[in-house]
Amino acid sequence: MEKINTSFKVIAFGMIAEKIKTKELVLEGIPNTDVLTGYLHQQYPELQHLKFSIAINKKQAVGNTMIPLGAEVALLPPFSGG
Amino acid sequence: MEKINTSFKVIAFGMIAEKIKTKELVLEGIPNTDVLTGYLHQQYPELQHLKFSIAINKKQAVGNTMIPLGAEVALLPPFSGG
Amino acid sequence: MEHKRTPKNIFVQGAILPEKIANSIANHSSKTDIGGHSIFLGQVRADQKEGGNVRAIEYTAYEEMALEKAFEIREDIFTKYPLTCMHIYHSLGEVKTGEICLFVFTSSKHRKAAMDACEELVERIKKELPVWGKELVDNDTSVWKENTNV
Amino acid sequence: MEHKRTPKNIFVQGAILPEKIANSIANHSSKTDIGGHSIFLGQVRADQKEGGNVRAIEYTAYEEMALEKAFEIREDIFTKYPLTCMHIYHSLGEVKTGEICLFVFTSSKHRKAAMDACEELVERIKKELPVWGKELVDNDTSVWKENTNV
Repeated sequence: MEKINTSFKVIAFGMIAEKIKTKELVLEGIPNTDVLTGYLHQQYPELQHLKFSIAINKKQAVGNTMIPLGAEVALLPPFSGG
Repeated sequence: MEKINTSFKVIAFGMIAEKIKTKELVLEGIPNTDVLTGYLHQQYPELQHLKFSIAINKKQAVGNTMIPLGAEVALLPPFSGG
Repeated sequence: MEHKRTPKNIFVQGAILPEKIANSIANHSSKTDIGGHSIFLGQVRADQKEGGNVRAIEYTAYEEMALEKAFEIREDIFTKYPLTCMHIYHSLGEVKTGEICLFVFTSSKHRKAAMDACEELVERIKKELPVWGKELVDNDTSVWKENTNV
Repeated sequence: MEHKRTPKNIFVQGAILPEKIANSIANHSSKTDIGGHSIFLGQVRADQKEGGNVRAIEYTAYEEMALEKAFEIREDIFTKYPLTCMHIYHSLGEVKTGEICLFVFTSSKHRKAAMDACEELVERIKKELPVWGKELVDNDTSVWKENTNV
């Protein structure tokens, strides 16, 4: 039986990248954004106190959203451009 | 008995100056803006069909306004700056 | 208060050049409490008229009254909005199509005040300053300009 | 339609120079259907922070997403307002206090559309573009910037 590669890339920006001390993670076996948030809160307790949104393939996820195979997932702290 | 000089200067702008064919008039014995308007309408019938306001000493007159001695009176067509 | 409460000349002979606008912006780099600038520029359009297209607008003004009025408007806007700076420049004489005839510039700590003040300034300038534009048409006729509310 | 319906790069390394703004204005002199330009400029403030004053902001962005989003915003604004042109430039990297980090430029036949569109663009850029500013304080600490609604 072939094993499906369920890994995906997570890129972090701004204050989130600073807190988790990396700009990129590779995770696997995480089906949706709620599970991802739970995992991140557990791995990086500091993130529990920070607001961030999640983008999947460059679209902001609204509510709990499935993470497709090979997705590019991004962790976005509140925007502060301009 | 001394004669009081009641003359004042009237300056015209834009379309009004074009219609009356001068930028400056000297008038006398005209006590207020209603009389002035009547005089202008009679002297320059074309002005009857044009909108203009009157400024006395650089302030726009509202309603019938007295023309003080030696005033600078201006005939102002609708503004179109900018 | 960084602005001077004295009447300033707002009139410029002919078109307002982009370099003048760049210099005006650059002059504000030392004012490090400014967070936002709002600029409005009026540009002469080649509108179609009977017999041809507008090739230029010739501006005249009742200058002394316009300067008094501009001062009054400035004071009102400075009272109403927390601005750091405010500049108004209006052309006199001939300005060709595509050239700039009005330059209004407001600066504030935060963007909202700068934008709201700029918009109000432009409206008041168009409505209250004794300035007249005569549209010169390319067949040598002319039409007195009329301001609209848009 | 004079604008191109393809995503454009909006990012500029470092500060946006006044000369760039002047060139951008000058480039519109051939578009003689334009009557009004509205410009918003964001400038870096020397805000007081714990331990010092802001000396610069360092901007980072999720560039690909920001460009897609900027394109979407452009399309929305072009649909909503009768604009001739629209330009957005945002700095990346370090921009010192007093320098320009955002340049938004809208042009239309009449002033109201240009001004309203410019204001809406600025609000949407601040709210929707994945861009982050880190305020660098002169004692070598830093603070992540937070946008306000003013």
